[in-house]
Amino acid sequence: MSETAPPLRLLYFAWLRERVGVSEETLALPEGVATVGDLTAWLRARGPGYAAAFASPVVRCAVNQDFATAEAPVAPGDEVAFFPPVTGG
Amino acid sequence: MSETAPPLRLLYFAWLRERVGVSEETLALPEGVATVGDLTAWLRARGPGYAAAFASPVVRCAVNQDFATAEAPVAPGDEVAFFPPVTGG
Amino acid sequence: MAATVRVQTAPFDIAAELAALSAGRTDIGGIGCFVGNVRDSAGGRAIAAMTLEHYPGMTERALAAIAAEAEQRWALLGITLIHRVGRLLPGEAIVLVLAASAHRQAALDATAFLIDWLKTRAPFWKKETFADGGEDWVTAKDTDDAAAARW
Amino acid sequence: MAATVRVQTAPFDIAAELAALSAGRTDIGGIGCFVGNVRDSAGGRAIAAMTLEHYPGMTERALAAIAAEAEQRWALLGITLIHRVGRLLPGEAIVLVLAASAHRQAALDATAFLIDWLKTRAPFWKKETFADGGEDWVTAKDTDDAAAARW
Repeated sequence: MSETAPPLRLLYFAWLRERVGVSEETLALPEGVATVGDLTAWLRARGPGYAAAFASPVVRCAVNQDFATAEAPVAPGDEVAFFPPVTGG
Repeated sequence: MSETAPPLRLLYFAWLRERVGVSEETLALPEGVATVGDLTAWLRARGPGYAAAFASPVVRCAVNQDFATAEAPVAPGDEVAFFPPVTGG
Repeated sequence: MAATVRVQTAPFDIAAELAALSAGRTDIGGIGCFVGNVRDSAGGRAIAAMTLEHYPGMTERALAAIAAEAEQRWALLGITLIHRVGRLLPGEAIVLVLAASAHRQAALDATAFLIDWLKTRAPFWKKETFADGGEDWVTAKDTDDAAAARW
Repeated sequence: MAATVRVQTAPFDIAAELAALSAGRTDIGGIGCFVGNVRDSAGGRAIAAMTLEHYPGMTERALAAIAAEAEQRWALLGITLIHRVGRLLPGEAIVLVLAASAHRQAALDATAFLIDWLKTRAPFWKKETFADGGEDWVTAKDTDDAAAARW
């Protein structure tokens, strides 16, 4: 991974935002993270707020504003959002 | 049938009204008429406009503002309406 | 639950009817609505106007009976049925159905039920005046009977 | 067909949206409509307010995708999807769905489809503030998933 690669943009919504403590952050794609599942595991180990947020099995994800599964690839420059199941309407 | 019995009130709608030529008329319940089917047969023999109106197999009827079949009874004082299948909405 | 049932020649005001249905209420979760309009053609023939005739007295009874049937079938918090009569032009609204409920599925199902039954059980008749000067009574559709029979 | 898709904090004007959808058109036979309101209680607990959060950017994309899917499935002449965000009180309208078609069945089916998919595929989240001061995020319902999966 080049050091000039664009960062990831991470977004958190609803109770994930409240548990993580921020609505948005940017970071370089961590070593060894290639998928949404990898990223989730990496974030979970980052601190108690993240651990609490990602402890729930219902956490949903979108990569570049499309719903994505744990297997979806994550690359530098991506916008990755985590949130609970949606409850609009 | 007593001569002081109240008359039938007959109503015609849509193309039945146009064929019969009137929208409404009153008449004494004819001899031998006990049902909607009897009344229809009696009216059909009343003139060419009536014959044309009641020639159609789709003619519908309401007695006292409730949908009624050919077997429904007709009595002095009833309001009997004839019309095509409804097409509102 | 009070149903509002009306036959009128004047246009209806949908916003006013929605407001009347939900005024002061905080128990309504969803309102289903259907507006029927006069179309500009029928069977490929251009339409200049539509004239609606009805059976005064029986119409109101029939609409009230249809509303009562919907109340039996769904947990509703309000129903509005308004049907216009007289001469209408293409683009004008003919009929308005509103059904309010705590839950959306009941509101949507009741709305579909009300318009399906209204089309087959209320004494209205439409006459089309064509752009070429001809006119004819609209014939009842088998598809309307089938739609009403679903419920 | 152009779909109107909007996320806003302000109330919407249903009459204006209906007028915009059908302005100058004489080919529309029916317009299906659904209005979702904030209810005053949830699970027997009184609600003081509802706060809606969304994912700006993705929301508009998701609503446009849902509208496009409806256009694929039915012959529609217009779609309007408006969803409010921010703090709303019981009795206030949250969401408006309009679907216009030449025929009523398409309009009604598309309306039900649009609200079902909107509830499960658009990134909105509701937080309830209870009259007793507590607050909690609304949990997604299995019945909403089942309703969306029908289509």
